[in-house]
Amino acid sequence: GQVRVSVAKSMSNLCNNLIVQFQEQYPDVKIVPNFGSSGALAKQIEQGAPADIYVSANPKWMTHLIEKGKIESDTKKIFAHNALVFVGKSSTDAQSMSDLQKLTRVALGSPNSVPAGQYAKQAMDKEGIYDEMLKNGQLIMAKDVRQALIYADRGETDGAFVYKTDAMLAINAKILFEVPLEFYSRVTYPVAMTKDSDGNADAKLFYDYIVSEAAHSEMIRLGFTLP
Amino acid sequence: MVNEITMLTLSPQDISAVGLSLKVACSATLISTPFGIACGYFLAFGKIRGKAVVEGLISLPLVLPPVVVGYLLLLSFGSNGLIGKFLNLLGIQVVFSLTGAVIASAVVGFPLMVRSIRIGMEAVDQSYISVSRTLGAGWWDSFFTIVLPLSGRAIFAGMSLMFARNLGEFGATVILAGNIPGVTQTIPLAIYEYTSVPGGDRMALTLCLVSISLSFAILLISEAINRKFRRG
Amino acid sequence: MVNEITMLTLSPQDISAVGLSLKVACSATLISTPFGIACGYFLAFGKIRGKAVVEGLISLPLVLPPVVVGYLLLLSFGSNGLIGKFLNLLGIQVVFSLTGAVIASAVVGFPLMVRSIRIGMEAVDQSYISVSRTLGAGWWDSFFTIVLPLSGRAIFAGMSLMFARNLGEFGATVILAGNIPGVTQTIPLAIYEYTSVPGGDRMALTLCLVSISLSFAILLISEAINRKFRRG
Amino acid sequence: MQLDVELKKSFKDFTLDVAFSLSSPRTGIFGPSGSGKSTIMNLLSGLELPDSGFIRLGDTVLFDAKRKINLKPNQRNIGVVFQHAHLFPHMSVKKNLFYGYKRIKLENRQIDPEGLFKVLGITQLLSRDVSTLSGGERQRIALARTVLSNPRLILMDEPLSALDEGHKFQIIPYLKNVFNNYGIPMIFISHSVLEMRMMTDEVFVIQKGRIQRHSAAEELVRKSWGSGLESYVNLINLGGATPCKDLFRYKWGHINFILTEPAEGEENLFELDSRDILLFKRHPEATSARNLLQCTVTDIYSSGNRVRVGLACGNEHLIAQIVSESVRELGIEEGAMVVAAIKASAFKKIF
Amino acid sequence: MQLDVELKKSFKDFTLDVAFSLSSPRTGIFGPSGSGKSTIMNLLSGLELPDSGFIRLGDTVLFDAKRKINLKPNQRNIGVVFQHAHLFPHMSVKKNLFYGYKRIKLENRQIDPEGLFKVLGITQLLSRDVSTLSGGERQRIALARTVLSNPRLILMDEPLSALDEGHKFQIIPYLKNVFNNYGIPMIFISHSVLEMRMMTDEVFVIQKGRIQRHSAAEELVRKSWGSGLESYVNLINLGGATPCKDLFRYKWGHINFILTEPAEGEENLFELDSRDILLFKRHPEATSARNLLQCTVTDIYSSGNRVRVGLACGNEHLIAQIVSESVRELGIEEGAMVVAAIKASAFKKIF
Ligand SMILES: Nc1ncnc2c1ncn2[C@@H]1O[C@H](COP(=O)(O)OP(=O)(O)OP(=O)(O)O)[C@@H](O)[C@H]1O
Ligand SMILES: Nc1ncnc2c1ncn2[C@@H]1O[C@H](COP(=O)(O)OP(=O)(O)OP(=O)(O)O)[C@@H](O)[C@H]1O
Ligand code: MOO
Ligand SMILES: [Mg+2]
Ligand SMILES: [Mg+2]
Repeated sequence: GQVRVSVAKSMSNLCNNLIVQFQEQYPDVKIVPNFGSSGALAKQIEQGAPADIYVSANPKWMTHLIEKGKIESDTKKIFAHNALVFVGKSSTDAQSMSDLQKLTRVALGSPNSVPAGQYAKQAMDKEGIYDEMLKNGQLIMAKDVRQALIYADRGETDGAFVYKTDAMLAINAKILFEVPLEFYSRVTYPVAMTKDSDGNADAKLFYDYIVSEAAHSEMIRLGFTLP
Repeated sequence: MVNEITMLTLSPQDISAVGLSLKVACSATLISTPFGIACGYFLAFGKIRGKAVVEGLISLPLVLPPVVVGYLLLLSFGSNGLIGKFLNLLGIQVVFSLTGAVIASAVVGFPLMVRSIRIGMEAVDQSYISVSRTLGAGWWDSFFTIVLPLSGRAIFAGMSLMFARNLGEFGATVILAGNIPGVTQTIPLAIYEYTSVPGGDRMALTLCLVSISLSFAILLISEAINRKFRRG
Repeated sequence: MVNEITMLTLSPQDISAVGLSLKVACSATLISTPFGIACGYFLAFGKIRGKAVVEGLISLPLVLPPVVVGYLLLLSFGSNGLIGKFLNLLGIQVVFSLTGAVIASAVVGFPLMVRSIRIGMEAVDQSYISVSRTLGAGWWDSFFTIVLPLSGRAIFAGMSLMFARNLGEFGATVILAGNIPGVTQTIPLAIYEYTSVPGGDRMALTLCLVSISLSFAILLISEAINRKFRRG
Repeated sequence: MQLDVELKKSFKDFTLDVAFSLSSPRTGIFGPSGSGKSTIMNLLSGLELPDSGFIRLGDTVLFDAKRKINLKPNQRNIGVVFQHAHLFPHMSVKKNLFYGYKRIKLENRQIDPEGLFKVLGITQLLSRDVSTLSGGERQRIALARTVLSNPRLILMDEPLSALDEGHKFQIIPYLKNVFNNYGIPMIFISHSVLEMRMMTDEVFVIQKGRIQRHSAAEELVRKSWGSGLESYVNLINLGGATPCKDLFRYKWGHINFILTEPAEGEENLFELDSRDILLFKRHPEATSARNLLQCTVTDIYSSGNRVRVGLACGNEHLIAQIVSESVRELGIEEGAMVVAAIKASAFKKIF
Repeated sequence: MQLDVELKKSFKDFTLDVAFSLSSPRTGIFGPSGSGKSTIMNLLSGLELPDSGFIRLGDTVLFDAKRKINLKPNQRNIGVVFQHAHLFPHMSVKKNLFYGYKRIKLENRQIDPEGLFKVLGITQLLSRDVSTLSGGERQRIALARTVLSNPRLILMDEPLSALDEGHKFQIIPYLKNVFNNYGIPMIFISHSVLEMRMMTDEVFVIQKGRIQRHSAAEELVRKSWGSGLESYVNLINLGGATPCKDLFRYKWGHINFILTEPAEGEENLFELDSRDILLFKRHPEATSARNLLQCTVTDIYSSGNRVRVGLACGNEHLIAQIVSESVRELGIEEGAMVVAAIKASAFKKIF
């Protein structure tokens, strides 16, 4: 049979690898992934686009779909966790949150639309620097994490808040520090089966596989933390 | 990025993306052409008031961000949408299918095609149409034997413009058709996916170069056709 | 979405986005126009070989996904880029500034403008230029008094096409200029933010309607100018 | 053919309001620029919609505002030849020619294309590119294209006025041949008196959208006299040429003319300016004029200082134009006998 | 004005290779279509670049391939009037007229626009829209536009050939007036013999890109005879008209002509077809011909069955064309006396 998986783009790498692993065990099951931003995927599902499993990078969109009755709510699980880090050139002098205000520019995902940006805002608020930095024009909003990373990587900004998994894509930029866990609520990637998947045994099979320990080694390799 | 151009190889998934892109751009262009010709004709020759409104509507996909266009298309063609419900009855699935990618591309490229065709049709001398009518040609006959050939250059220009635009279409496609490797993942979507893979930039660049070559090829072909039209 | 149209209000941030969009679209269009005219002239009258290559290069931003265009612009205009380094010396900051948004819009809309102008210039009878030269007009004089006025309609059409495209430009702008409310957040970027939040659709729709009204206004203005040109 | 027409059509600052019936197969519509000639043609052919009225061709109603009948141009079976040939630029000469022909039913294809091409002298043009044709050639192709579409009536809207004199007279015999050979009635629109005389038998004169009068084509010229500068031109149909020493003899009724110009065929039209006829009271002796005709003065009409003298020579008629002084000197009056001297070179061949 | 030219220019299948010097202020370039006339004009005016050679106007070098001198069209001070008027469609008539004028230095503005407009009869057109002008009006505006740009030399590339006969002869006197009044030298390009005779004094005949010969304009016609159909046209300059009963008397050297046509002014050009001159051995008695001239035959040349007889009447010359038979009958030979009879109406006014 066929399993349609809507995967948040920040998980595409992980998901692709998991699909390969899975199909070694179940060569008859065809997994059809669809990559996009969490919001776009949610809207597609809301409008009845075919999807059996939704892997989101943003818990809000999962909640939204549950409210709209598109999700088998009892299948909602935390799939993986991620950590927020601050990346930048090695020359950038920033070892902790308290150093940020000295920097000229810091990139982050737009807190309105990008979860990673929300976490970053939380962290900066906690440090009490967000509003001032925003007012001073020190904050550069990106449309997604990847864009924030590009800015830091190319030195357009002194640094950027990104997920640990994204930081591994950087060519020039290094992780300058990990944001302490107490500064932001935990980064979670929820996964759930949709109401549309009703009775698709293969979908259940894949769902069970990715939330099982079989997926753990790959997650760790790519920098995720386990649920 | 620049120092990594050395090795340009395409993965099987890339090749399928190139194939899909070609398929989508070609189908979207070919399917839109009759409608583009009809709209161009109407805007050039139509005598009804409110042409500006029609023109405005046709230009909408140009004005709105492609993502919004994609979302509006999703609303219409989704299984809850008006058109979507109807098409579902016929067993046609638009969302997450190549059909969807074609529709998204067609809608986004349409205003460009229509503008080009309109300009060409405005240059067709009405007298030729009159002559053909008095020679016994009905409206359609005259349209096909006089209007179309005489605006052929403009039509081909419009088609090549639309084709080029389609090669780069991302926003509307990703919403309506999804980004499904091997099914709806065209070149721009594949490029998008590469940006979340370590070292994906080089592969993205390779795909860009493929896009550019394709568009150059189309440009040269359309120039050649133009030259033929100018001569004949 | 449809049943939510009832209340259309704009937040202060939205209003600033509309203002920025207008600023960016107008500046990009006006700044590009001289270059568009120059390229259109070259493509229409130039006698050098390899025009197809130039045309291909100009069309690039049309063929590539806007996000890629934005990335390439970032490479050039960023602080490590060739042009960026130079501009930095002059104290000009392109990245994360309105200037960047204007450049991104200008680059993306440019191919559309040039195509339109080129078609118009190709229709200018060379003889008028010859006559003006023999009447004592130098090249520039002749260009300004003959070529420009005679291709005025096409130039305005190209400008309005570019303006419309700019209103919808998202991909390149967001990369080069960032999405900074009040500084570089134009309508499409604001719409993007709204659509990325559950329940933001109504606000997004309101902004879409603003965009549409703006483009209709431009369309009507350009029609009026056209009519004047046809008469005069 | 019987054509009955009653039409009204208003433009912003022009109103056409005409009613006429015609049965002559060679009818002219004559009038100054802007008088509404082309408008009539557009209405007849269905290219424009009248405000009211009707058009009946034979027993087919082509248009009737009251009965809401309005045949499309392609259903009217009316051919049109425009001032400019409007050859389709994207087709070969051959494709142009057969455009209408291919669109008629097999059983209606009564005209033999080969024959027509020969009549029009365009056989050698078939393989040419449209853009390489001269003005006269283009008009002949346009005419052939229209004739091949087998129309019941051909409208010609100043088909000659875009041509220079040379081409114009080159094409007229072709036109006449076609209409004679194929018996297609036609309406000829022009503002040239000479063209009217050559192409039509009766003429409607139109001015400011209204028909002013309806007369024989010849009348047009005689009556139009008084405008001043033009002189009357005798159009003389002569038979075949017989060489006669180094000149040529032609039959004109019972009389022979000696001309310098040779001609092929049995029917030839020559132009003889009324001012080229010299009148003598008595037979002059040695003169370089080759033709001396004994004539009777039939009528005399004058305008300003010029007088036109109608002459009867056998059964044929001529008009000479002289100055009023000569009338007195020569004692010209109705019934008087005079000798008309015409140089062999005074005859100009039209075709 | 002295113009020295040596030019080569090759196109794909055409090569122009000419060298000439000219000093006459009214020079013609005459040749069939495709012979390279317009190419010469384009090279002279700087619109096209010669492959090699030089152009010297007076003591200014406009172009010299060896010395790498190539003045731009706007630096050459050469005006051009094209076959089609090419009035700028986006400007008013007035703007068109002053386009060149505004671009010359104040101290060089030697021509009074008002006067020129009067000479060309375009004063009342100034406020008109360009698109409403007739062909003749358009050409006059184009001419005025060029003259106002104060050129040292005007090139006219078939300025009349797009006009019909009526407009053509309407504009020629204007042209002549302008060149007489303002003393601007000009080169007139045409393939019409008549235009050449009227507009120029000497003519270069060009064929296939090479100059064939250089001769006086009148020579052109006499020598070109033999092609057949055309008859020689005498161009006769007459003085002012004196009314004489209801006709008009004009002075022609010591002789008087009686014409039907009136004319204003002291200089009038009439056309007299050589075939309109009837020759008699003895003075005919009563005749409708108003002009009887005692002439001496000066020369005789013949082609086919036609003979042209040169006649001397006082100090003036005429050419009559008759048939060879008449030559025998009338005993015409060099030195013989004949009587030439010309009808008062045979003269056609050109201007
Ligand atoms: N479509 C139209 N709209 C407005 N006015 C028109 C239209 N067609 C013709 N006219 C006007 O009608 C009048 C008659 O035009 P028409 O073309 O019939 O004249 P015509 O006799 O054919 O003149 P010509 O000899 O110059 O061809 C003109 O004054 C013209 O301006
Ligand atoms: N730009 C060009 N490229 C190629 N061939 C050309 C070009 N310009 C002129 N020719 C050729 O040069 C020849 C002479 O052309 P030109 O226009 O000088 O003739 P012309 O004497 O002015 O003829 P006409 O009386 O028809 O105006 C023609 O055979 C033409 O095809
Ligand atoms: O995958 Mo996202 O919605 O761009 O964080
Ligand atoms: Mg007309
Ligand atoms: Mg020429």
